[in-house]
Amino acid sequence: MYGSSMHWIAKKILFATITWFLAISISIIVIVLSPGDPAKMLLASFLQQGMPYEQAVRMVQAYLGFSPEEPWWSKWLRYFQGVVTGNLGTSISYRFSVTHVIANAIPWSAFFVSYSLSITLILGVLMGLTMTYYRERVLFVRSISSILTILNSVPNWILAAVFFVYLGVRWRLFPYSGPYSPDIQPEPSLQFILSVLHHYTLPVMVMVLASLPGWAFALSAMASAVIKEDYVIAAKARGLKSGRIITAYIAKNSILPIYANIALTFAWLLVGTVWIETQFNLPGLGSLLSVTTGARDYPVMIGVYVIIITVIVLGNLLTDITYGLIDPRARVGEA
Amino acid sequence: MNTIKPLIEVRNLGVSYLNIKVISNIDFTVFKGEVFALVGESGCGKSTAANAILRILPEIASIDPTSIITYHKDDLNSLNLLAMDEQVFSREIRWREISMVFQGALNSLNPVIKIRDHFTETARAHGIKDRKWILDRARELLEAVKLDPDRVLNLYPIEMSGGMKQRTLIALALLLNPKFVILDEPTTALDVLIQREIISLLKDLKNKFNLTYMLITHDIALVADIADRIAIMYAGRIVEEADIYDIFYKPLHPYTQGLLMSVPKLGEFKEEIVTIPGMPPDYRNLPSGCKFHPRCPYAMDICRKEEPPIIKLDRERRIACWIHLR
Amino acid sequence: MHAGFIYANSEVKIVDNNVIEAKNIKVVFSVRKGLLKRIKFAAVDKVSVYVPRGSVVGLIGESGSGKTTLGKVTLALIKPTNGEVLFQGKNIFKMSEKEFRYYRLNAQYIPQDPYASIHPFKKIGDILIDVLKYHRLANSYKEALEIVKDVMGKAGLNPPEKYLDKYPFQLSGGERQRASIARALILRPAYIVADEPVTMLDASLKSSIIKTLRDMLYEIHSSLLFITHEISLLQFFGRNTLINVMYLGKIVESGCINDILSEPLHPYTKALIAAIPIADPKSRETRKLILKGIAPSPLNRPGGCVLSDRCPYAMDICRKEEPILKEIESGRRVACNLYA
Amino acid sequence: MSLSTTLSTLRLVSRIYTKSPSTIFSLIVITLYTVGALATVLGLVPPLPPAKGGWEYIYQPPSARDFPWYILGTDFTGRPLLLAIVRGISTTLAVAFLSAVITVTIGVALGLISGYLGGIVDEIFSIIINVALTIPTYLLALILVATLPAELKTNILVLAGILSITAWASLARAVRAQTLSLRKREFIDVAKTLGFSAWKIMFDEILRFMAPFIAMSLTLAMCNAVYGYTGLAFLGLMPISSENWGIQIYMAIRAGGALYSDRAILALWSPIITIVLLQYALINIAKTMEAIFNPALRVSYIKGE
Repeated sequence: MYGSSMHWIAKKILFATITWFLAISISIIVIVLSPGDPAKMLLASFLQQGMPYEQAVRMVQAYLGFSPEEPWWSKWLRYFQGVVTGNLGTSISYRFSVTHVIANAIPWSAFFVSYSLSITLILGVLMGLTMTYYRERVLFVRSISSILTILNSVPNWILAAVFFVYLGVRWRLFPYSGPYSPDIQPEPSLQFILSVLHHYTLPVMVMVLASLPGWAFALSAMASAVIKEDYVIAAKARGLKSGRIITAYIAKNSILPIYANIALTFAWLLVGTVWIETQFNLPGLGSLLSVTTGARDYPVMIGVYVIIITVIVLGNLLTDITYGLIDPRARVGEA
Repeated sequence: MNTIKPLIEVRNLGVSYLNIKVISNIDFTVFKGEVFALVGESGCGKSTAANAILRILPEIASIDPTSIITYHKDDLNSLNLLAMDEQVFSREIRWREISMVFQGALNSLNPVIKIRDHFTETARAHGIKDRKWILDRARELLEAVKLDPDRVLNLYPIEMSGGMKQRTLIALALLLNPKFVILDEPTTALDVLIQREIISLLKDLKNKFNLTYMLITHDIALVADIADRIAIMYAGRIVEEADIYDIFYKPLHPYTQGLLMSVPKLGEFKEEIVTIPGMPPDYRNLPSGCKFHPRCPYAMDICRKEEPPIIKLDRERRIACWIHLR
Repeated sequence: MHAGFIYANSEVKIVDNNVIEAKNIKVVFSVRKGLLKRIKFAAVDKVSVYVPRGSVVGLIGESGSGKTTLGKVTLALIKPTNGEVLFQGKNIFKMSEKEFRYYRLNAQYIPQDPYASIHPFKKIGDILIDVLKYHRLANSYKEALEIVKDVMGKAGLNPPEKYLDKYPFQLSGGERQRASIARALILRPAYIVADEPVTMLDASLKSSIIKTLRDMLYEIHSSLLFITHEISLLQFFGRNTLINVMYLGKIVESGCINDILSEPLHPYTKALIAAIPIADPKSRETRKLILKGIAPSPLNRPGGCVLSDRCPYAMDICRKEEPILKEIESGRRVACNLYA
Repeated sequence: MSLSTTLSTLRLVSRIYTKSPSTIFSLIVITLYTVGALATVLGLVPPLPPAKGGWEYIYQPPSARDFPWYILGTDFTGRPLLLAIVRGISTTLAVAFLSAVITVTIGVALGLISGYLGGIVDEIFSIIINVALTIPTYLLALILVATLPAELKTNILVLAGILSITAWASLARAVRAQTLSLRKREFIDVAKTLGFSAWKIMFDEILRFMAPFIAMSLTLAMCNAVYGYTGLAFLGLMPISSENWGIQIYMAIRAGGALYSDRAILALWSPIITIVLLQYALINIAKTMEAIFNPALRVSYIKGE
């Protein structure tokens, strides 16, 4: 069994690698083939600045890693070579290597996304189970689900904008700009950590509120199906207490089928950072992407894109493997 | 059977689902040490009656306030199960006194926990904390149902065949040494040979652990194999109740007769297939008078107008039919 | 009696007279075991079945015996790994498009589960009319409707007008199964496979549905392969009905039902018949278990005879050599070393 | 379908929509938006007046001038805000609808063919679906829109295409999974023995079974496209235009001083409410699709169970 699990994990890793390779390759090819090919755009902007053609081509090559004169497949190969060797080109606005710029941004986004993800998951499970368990209290469940539906129809960036304007700037209830208080040194001290948590209150609230409804609805849909299953009735007949029935029966059986959705929620939150980090002026991959997009800093844009895809592939792989290990139904084949 | 004492007495039991009455004030008694069978087609209310005894009806169901289910715990204590506090009932009656064997083909075991956990959680819910005692008892019972305890305890339900699940459910039902076991379609959807094994297993266990069974089934042939007394249900009513031999050799109610006739006997080749005409009734729209009259070959005027009461013909025999009330 | 109907007769063995001949069928499946491993096993192993024209043939077996798989092979729903299925003398897997179309319309299916076998979003009337319309078997909607009403009436959906506009969820299990029968017989096929058509229904309904099926069958002179685990149901088709008993992908015994019930030869058949519950309380002590243990999954078939691990009469040779299905008396074949 | 069945179906649908206040509300919202979009397309809505820069023209308070267009005051270009919002409906809905159609067509076709045909086709399609699943639509859309030449950024078809670039993937995966399980159902076996072609089985039997789900997906795909279209504009990736609601919000915060005064409060909240109402209505309508397309639910819905 152990050996077979290792083999299975190895196979999953291989598939994830292929998916990653194809996802990056297809994206790069789509980007260089699109009417807005970055190499051409960059070349045009250099030429506009009055740079001689030869020099402009060399500059583009230096920044992006590929030249505007190459065919698409050669651009793709050159760029991919850079991805594998860790060289993603040079940032036009920061003048640093893209790898360096991105490396500085990753920890912030990692913290922000995993913090929001865990709160979303916990709250979503609690709300989904509550809605199912107290389904006889029609008024209570209806009001929760109406609130969630309304929340579901507010795009996360609108939520961010409204919270920023009102809870932040106008009413001064929470900090609304920067990852920590400017008068604190960024060092591993309690004071620093508290300041970071305080500054992330609004952004995390936005993230959680925007992704909570989907997760809670998915869970309550599963749970209301599970609660009608024979094994739940049988558990009741055996005299099990409702606490045990909720945790080991309803919760476990409703979370497992939608376990894979965790990876989707994760990807969704990661993309959400583009708006939310930007709105609250936080460092991270999202704000980096939106700032460099504004500045037409193509090397960083594509670099951030590649990193986000990589993180998503890793997230999928992790959910996939853990799911196979925790759900007995994944292990037994269909006859 | 030396002295016949009642174990459970159901009086005037009525159950409605969303104001539709599915069990209409039925009475029956199960005596200590017997196998009592409640037989009828799907939707006749037999499972609802069983679930009412264990108080596991769905929320949309309501039991008539006049219903009484008396459980004779011992010579001194008789309890009205329907009047008990839910917590007390759950702790002291469910599974400790009365348990149930669910249909194994259904999804009655939690797919994401091991068989071992099914045993431990059930014992713990009734205040038994001694893990060693629980596992020893589980092993003993699994052996009694002819399973390999060391293997089965570590399996997930999905890793077991239908027959294994059914045996496990039987073992689980006996965990807390109950006196009364409700068997809900215990062989339905199992293969013929496994059915046979389960039946002989149930007989052995009954003698070994001094059990009283109430069998819920639509399979009249299964009843012939194991039951002592039978009540036939139709449209939420008991239409005939008698000793097994009376039912099979001297059926009185036309429905009972039809039911027996429609079952093929092995080695009997008949050109004409006898069937009960028509369809089972719809609860939203029950016929007037006797509920069976639209399908009854002997229906008379009175059958269409008045519902026959259930009367006692002799000591062990009851019937609700105008033909026999004259 | 219905004219033209030939009772199932084991003596009818003229090849031309078989509607379906499945010869030497082997079906290998692979299943996932654990997270990665796949295991191959033979669900049906070198089995032959003949369905004579206008007769009923029974296929008896427990779950895992391969009876459903074999039935589906004769309907071209599963392609066998080995072997051929002849329909009126031609291999259905090597037919031209035109021939296959002819076979298709002549080989119909009545599945087990009345809840999964009818499209839940279509009205019963529309489903039946659609079949005629698709194959242009009616000149007008009106004509199609007439045919549909006629078939529905015969299938016991009376009056048909009441059922035309019903969705499956508005019908009971028995009514659905009647609709399923109507759908299979509307094309007046030469060959029908009914896979446990009444298993999921109440006992009192079973016989009335089989009666309907039998009457409709007689009327259009079709042949039927009746797959079931309840031998007693086949008694409705007469004492000469040919039955085949399957165990773990093999036919272990075949013959007419009367002979098999009165004197089963193969130990598995003996066990099966001894185990059948009978609605007679006096016989309760006569039924006993003959075989040891429980049927292994088709993945772990024993070597030699498929029953060698459970058979009380097993000899050394049974564990080594697989007995072949041999005719031991007219119309009676057994695969057992006891009769070799 | 005869007239009477059409009428009875319509009656059923209207019963479903009049069942709860939120669905009535959603239906009214969608009707209003559709009327607005049609009016714009048919030229019944006046064109926007030329932009007028200068602090005294922009973010004016409501007035009765040119009733009703100045009722919400003026926007960041000094144009009537209500008129700008109404004129934005047709483009937004067109992009959303086109994108939803593209998403659902690709998703259903890939999922259905992959799941039904199986074999090598399925293996290849599965890889394509998996790859597309790992690429978040709005991430790739952001890069593509950012690098796009300005003249293409206002092309409805280009935008719809970009907004659905990988959006079909999750639908394709769901359709494939459902097809795989439906393929094993007995009614599909029966359809085969009845001699129906693979084409008919896929698009009449299986697709019909999934109709409620697909109708719901179409509505939700519109929802997503509205999110992407306005969201990318909010990031400042679209050409500055009065008619884009995302840009109205962006300008109200960045340039209009909504941060510090109430002057631009209408310019901030009007487009927000416009977007949220549309999303809310679409989500509610999506929920009713199950009841419309599934006869079992339809009947119980009407009986009020």
